[in-house]
Amino acid sequence: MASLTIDKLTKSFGSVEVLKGIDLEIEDGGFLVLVGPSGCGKSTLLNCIAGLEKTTSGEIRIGDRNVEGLHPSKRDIAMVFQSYALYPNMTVRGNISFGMEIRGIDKDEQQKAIDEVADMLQINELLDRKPSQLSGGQRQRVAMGRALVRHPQVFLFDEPLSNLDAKLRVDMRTEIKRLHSRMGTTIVYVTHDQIEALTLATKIAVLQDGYLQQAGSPDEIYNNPVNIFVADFMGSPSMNLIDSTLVERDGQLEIQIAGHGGSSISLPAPDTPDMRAHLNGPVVFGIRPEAMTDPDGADRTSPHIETRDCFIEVSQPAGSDTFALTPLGGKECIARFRADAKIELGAFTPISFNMTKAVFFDPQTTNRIR
Amino acid sequence: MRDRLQDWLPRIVLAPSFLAILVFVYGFILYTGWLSMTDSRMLPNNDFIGLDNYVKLFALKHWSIALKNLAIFGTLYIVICSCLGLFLAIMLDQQIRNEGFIRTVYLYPMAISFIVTGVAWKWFLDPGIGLENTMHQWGWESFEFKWIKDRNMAIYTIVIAAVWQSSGYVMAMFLAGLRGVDNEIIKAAQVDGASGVLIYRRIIIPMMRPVFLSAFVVLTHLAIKSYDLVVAMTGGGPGRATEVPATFMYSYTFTRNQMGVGASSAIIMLIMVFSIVVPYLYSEIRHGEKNR
Amino acid sequence: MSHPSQENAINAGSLTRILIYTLLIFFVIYYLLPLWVMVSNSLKTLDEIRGGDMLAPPKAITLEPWRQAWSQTQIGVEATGLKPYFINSIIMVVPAVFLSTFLGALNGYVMTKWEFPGVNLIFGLMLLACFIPFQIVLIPMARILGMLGLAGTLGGLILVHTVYGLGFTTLFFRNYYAAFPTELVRAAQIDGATFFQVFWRILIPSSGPIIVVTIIWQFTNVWNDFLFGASFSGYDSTPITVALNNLVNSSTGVKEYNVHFAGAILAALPTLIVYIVSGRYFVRGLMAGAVKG
Amino acid sequence: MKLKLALKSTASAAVLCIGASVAMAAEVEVLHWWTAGGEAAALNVLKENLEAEGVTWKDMPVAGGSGVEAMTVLRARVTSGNPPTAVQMLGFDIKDWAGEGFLGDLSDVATAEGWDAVVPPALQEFSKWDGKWIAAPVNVHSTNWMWINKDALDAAGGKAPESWEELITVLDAMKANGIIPLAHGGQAWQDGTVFDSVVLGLGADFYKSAIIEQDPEALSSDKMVEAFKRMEVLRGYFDENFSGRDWNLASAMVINGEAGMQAMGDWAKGEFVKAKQVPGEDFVCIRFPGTQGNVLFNSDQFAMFEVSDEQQNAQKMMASAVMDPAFQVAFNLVKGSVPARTDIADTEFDACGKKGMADLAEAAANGTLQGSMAHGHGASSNIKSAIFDVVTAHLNGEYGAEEAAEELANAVEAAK
Repeated sequence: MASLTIDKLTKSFGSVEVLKGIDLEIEDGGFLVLVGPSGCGKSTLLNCIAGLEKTTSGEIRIGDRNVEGLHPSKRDIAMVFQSYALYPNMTVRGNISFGMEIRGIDKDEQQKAIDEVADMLQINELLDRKPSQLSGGQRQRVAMGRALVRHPQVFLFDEPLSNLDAKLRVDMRTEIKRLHSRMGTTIVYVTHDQIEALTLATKIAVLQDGYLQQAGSPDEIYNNPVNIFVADFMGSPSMNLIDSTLVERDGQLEIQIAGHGGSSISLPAPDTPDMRAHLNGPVVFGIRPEAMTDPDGADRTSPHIETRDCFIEVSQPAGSDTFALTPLGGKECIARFRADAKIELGAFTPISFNMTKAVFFDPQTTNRIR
Repeated sequence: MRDRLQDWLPRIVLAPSFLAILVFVYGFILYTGWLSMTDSRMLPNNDFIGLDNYVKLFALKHWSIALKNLAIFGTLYIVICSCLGLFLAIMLDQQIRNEGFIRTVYLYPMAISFIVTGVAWKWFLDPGIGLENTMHQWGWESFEFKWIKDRNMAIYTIVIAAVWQSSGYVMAMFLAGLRGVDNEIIKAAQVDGASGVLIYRRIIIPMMRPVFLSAFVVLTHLAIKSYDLVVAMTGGGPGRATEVPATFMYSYTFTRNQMGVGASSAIIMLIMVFSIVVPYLYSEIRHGEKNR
Repeated sequence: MSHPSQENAINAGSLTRILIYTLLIFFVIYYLLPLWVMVSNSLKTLDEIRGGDMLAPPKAITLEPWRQAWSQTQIGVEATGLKPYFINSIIMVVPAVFLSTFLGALNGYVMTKWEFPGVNLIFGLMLLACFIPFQIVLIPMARILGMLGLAGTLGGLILVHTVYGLGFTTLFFRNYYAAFPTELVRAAQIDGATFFQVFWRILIPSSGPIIVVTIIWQFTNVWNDFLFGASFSGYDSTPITVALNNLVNSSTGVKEYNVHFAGAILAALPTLIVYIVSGRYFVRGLMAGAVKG
Repeated sequence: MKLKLALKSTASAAVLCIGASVAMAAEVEVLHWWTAGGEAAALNVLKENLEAEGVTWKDMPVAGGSGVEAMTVLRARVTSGNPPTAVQMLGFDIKDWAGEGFLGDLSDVATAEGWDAVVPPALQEFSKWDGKWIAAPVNVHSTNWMWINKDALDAAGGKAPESWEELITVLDAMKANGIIPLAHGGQAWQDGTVFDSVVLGLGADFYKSAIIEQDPEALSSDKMVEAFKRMEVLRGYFDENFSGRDWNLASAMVINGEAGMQAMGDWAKGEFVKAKQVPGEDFVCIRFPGTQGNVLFNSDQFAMFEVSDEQQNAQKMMASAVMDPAFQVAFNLVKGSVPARTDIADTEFDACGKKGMADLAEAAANGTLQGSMAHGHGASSNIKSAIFDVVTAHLNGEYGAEEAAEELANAVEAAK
C-alpha cells in the first residue's frame, strides 16, 4: 500500500496534447475517482499510471518510488478493465494465476492465492469455466479476482461497471466499496458516472479537456464546485445554473432573475469584494434542485431560507420526490419537492431557496465568484 | 535494460519482414526501373539509353492490344466476380439445405491452378470437341459456341474461366459479411414493412461496403497477375487477340530477348496498378487510424 | 459465431425457393464441369478419348492412367511418375507456409498492439508489395539467391515463397488483430507478460480462424506456384507443378490425355483436400476479420 | 588470363592431391525440354551410357514449346551464377549465349573425334563460335515436310503434289471429297512453320534474302506479298477450329482421315508411327510442294556452359557420348529426326527417315541446307518473334497481304 503522486504530467499523441499538466495526489489507502466526460483524458491518465502509455513529461510516484519508465508489471499495480479483458482461451483459474505463473510463483502458493481470492469473491464454482461461459457480473468478479490476487500497492479500475445493467451496477458498487474498506488498498478509479464517483471516492478529480478542473472530497466537489463545468457535471439532476443580474439595492447586493412571462424574482447575494466586482453585470446563480423545495420541505437547519413565488410548468413525480420545473433566467429549472407536496400546475407556487447552498459564477470565465 | 529491450522489440521483430520487402520488392522495382532505361537484351546490361524503350513500347501495336485486353478483362472480371459472388452469397444465405456442400463446390476452383484446369477449359470451350460438339451430339444442331476461336470474342472466354476460378472466393467473403450483419437491423427493417428484396437492396448490400473493397483488392491483384490462365487457354491467341500485359512482359523479357522493353512494360504496369491501389490503401489506413 | 445466423433469410413463397434452388444447382454444374471433364477423362482409355464425347462418362473405367501418372510415367529422363515431385512440394510448402504465417502473425501483432511512428507506412509498403507481378523479380531474385548460395535449393524456394507471401499474411493478421481487444494485451502486460509471452499466450490461442484463412491462402498459392518453382528449383527440389507441366506440355511426342488429367488431379489433390476439409472454418475465419478492408 | 587459369588448375590439382583417394564425383546437370513420353525415354539412353562411364546425370527438365520456359529458367540459373553443365538449345540461342561469353570449349574432343568432317557446315554454323566447338548437335530436324493421308490422296487423284499448282489441285479435290483438306494448328510457331515452307517455295534465294538476311527490300517485295497471298489461300483449306490446336491433334486428324494433309516438321512422323501407320502404305511423306531439293533444318544441340575445372571432364565425356554414332541412331529413330552426323548408315531408318537423310546429304552438298526461321535457325529470337507476330496476325485476318508485307518489313526493322 502506498500513496500516489502525479506531478505536472503531460501526455501527447503526436501533436495532440491529451493531458495538459496534471498535479494530483492521493494518500495511502485513499480512493481516488477520476471523472469527466468521454475524451477528457481520464483513461489516458490511468494508462499513464499503469505504465501502458508513456508520459510525455512530468512524474508519477507510487509511494516514494518514481515509476517513470518502469514496466507495468513492475509498478506493483493491478488493473480492472472496462471489458474485463479476461483471456478468452484460459479458464477462470488460468486467468487469475496467469500473472503469478509469469512471475514464477510456485504451484502451491498459486493455489493458495486463488482459493483465497475465490472465497473472497465467491467464485469458487466458476474456477474451471471459460470466460465465455460467465455472466457479466461473474466476469466482473473474475476480473477483480485477477487484480486482487496480486496484492498490489495501487488498484486501477477503468470504468469497471459500465458494461453491467443498473441493478448489478449498484450491487457491484457496494461490493467494491466493501472490498476497499476491508483491504485498505489505494485505488484509482475511472468513471464517467458521477454517482459512482460520489458514492465511492474519498477524493474526486474532475477532468475536462486534459485539465484537472478540481480535486477534492466528494462533499467539496458537490457543494463547492470551482467552476460551472464541475457544478454542472456533478450531481443528478444537475445544478440549476441561472442567468441573473447582480444589483445593489439599499446597500444590499441582490440578484435579479427573469421568471415566467414578464415577472421576475430577486434574491439576496453575499456581499464580498469579488461579488462587488460584478455589480450591475451578469452572474450565474447556481443552486442544486434539493435546495429549491416547497416551503414545508425546506432544510430547517439552514440559517438562510428565502421563499419566492415561481410559476410551475411541469411536475415529474419520481417516487420519493417530485420534480417541479419552473422557468428562471430563461431556462427550465428543477426544484425538488416532497412527494406529497401539493403542486398546482400553471400557477405561481412558493419555492424556498436554501441560500446557504447557493454559489455564483462569472459567466465569462465560468469560475466561481467567492 | 530489459525494459529497454522490450521497447525496441516491436521494431526488431518487424525489421526482418520490412527489410525483406524493401529489398525483394522495392529494390527489385528500382532495379527493373533501371533496366527499363538500358539496352538490355538477353541478359541485363548497363548501357543507358534513356527512355527509348518506352518510346518503342508505346509504338508497339502488341502493347496497345495487351492494354486494351487488360482493361476489358479486368473490368469484366472484377464486376462479374463481385456481382456473382454477392448474388450466390445471398442465395446461399436463404437457409439452404446442403449449404456446406454447395459452398465447397463454389469455393474449390480457387484451390486449383490453371496448369491443372487449363486443358479442361480449353477442351470444354473448343467447338470441335467441347460444349458445341456435345450439344450437337445431343441433337441441338444449331448450337454455336466458337468464342475461343474468334479473335473478337476470345478474351471473353478468358473472363468466363477466370470468373469460374475466383467468384467462389468472393462469394465466401460476401457470405462472411452477410453472416456478420446484425439481425436487429433486419428485424427493424421488417417492422418498417420493407420487403425481402428491399431489405437487401437498401440495407444489407450497402452494409457490405468493406467486403466490396476487400474483394476489389484481391480481384485487382488476381487480374493483374493473370498469366497462367491466358497461357494455358489460348497462349495469347487467336493471333494475339488475348495478349495481356503479364504475357507481354514475360515474352519480351524472356523469349524475345528484349529485356529493356519488357522492363519498361513492367514499370508501366506497376504505375497503373499503384495508381489504382494506392488511393484505396491510403484511405483504408487513414480510416483505420481514426477508428482507433 | 458458432451458429451462423440465417435469420436474414427472406421468407419467400415456394415458387421463389424453387427458383433459388434451380439457380444454385445451375451454378453447382458450372463449377463442377471442368472437374468432371478431368475426372471422367482420366478414367478413360486413350482410344476412347480420341473417339468420343469429352463430356460423356467413361464406358469402361480404367485406373491405369492414375497408376501411370503417380509412379510410372516418364518425367524428364526418368520414369518415376509424379510421386517424388509430390514429396518435394510437401517439403517445400510446409516450412514456407509456416514461416510466412508466423511472420505475418508477428507483423500483425506489432502493427496493431505495439504501434510506433511509421508503422502504418510500413504496413502500406508491405500491402502494396502484394501487387508486384512476379515476372519482374525473376532475374534479380536469381542473382540474390546465387549470392546467398541458395540457388537451386529448397531453402531458396522457401525463402522466395515466404517473402512474397508476407504481404497477404500480414494483411490478414493485422485486420484480425485490429479487432482484438487491446485491453487483453494491457492486462497481460500488467500481469508481467513480455512481448513474446503476450503473443504466444494471449494472441495466438485466439487466432484460430485467421490462422486457417492464412494457411489456406498460402498453402494454395505456394503449392500452385509454377514460375518460381521452375526458375529456382534444382534437379532434386523440383515441385509438382513443374513436373506436371513437364508431363502435360512436352512439346513433341504423343499426348496421353488420360494420364495428363490423372496427373493434374493428383497435383491438385492436397489443395482440394485442404479446401474441402477446412472450408467451413474458412468462411468463419473470413468473418472474423479478413473481410474487413 | 592464362596465368590465372594456370594458377587455378594448379590449385585444384593441389586440392586433388591432398584429397588423394577422394575421387571427384563426375556429374553433369542437363537442362532440356524433352520432358515426357518417347523423347524423354530416348534421352534416357544417353543418361545410361554416361552412367556406365561413371558420370552422374542430374536431370533438369523444363517443358514448354521449343524451350521457351527452359530459356527463362536458364537465365535464372546463369544469373544466379550456377549454370547447368549442358543445355538443350536451338540455333540462334546458342550464338546469343556464346556471344555473352558463357559457353565452354569442346575443341579438344571435337578435334580428337573429327567432328569437323562429319557435321554439315550449315550445322557447324551454330555449333561453333569463334572457331571453337561450343555445342554438340544431337539431331537434325527438317521442317519443310508435308504429311498426307494415303487414302485421301488416292481419292484425290493419287499423285503427290510437287508444285504449288498441283498442291492446290489436290487440296481442291480433297475439299470436294468432303474432308478437311489441310489440318493445321493455329499457334504462332505452327503458323511460322508453314510460312517458312511457303517462302521457300518461292525460291531458295528469296528465303535467304528475306528470312536469313532480312533484306528490307525482299521483306516488302511483291514476292513477299505473293507469299502472304498463298498463306491466305492455304487458310481457305483449314477447318474453322484451327486456332490454338496442338500440332499432334492436327496430325491425328490426318491419321484418322478427317483431314487430308498437314505441313509439319519430321517429328510428326512419330505420331503416325505411334498410331501403327506405315510410311508409303498408310501415309505419304513429301517435301512441301515446290521445295524438293531444299531442306530447312533445325537442330537440337547440347550447348556446353563454362563450368568448374573438375566438371569439365564429365562435360567432355557427355559431348562425346552425344556424338556417339550408336546413340545418334538410337535417339533419332525414336525422335523422327535424322542424325547430325552425315557418316551414319541409314539401314535402321524407315522410308521417310531414309528420304530425310538422303535429302539432308544432298542439300548439304548443294548448299541448299538452310536454317528454319520458325525453329530458331533462321533469325535470332527477337526477329523470329516479330515475324511470328505479323504472320499470325495476317493469318487471323488482321492484315491484308500487301499490308502484311509492309508490316513485316517494319516489324523486323524494329526488332533488330
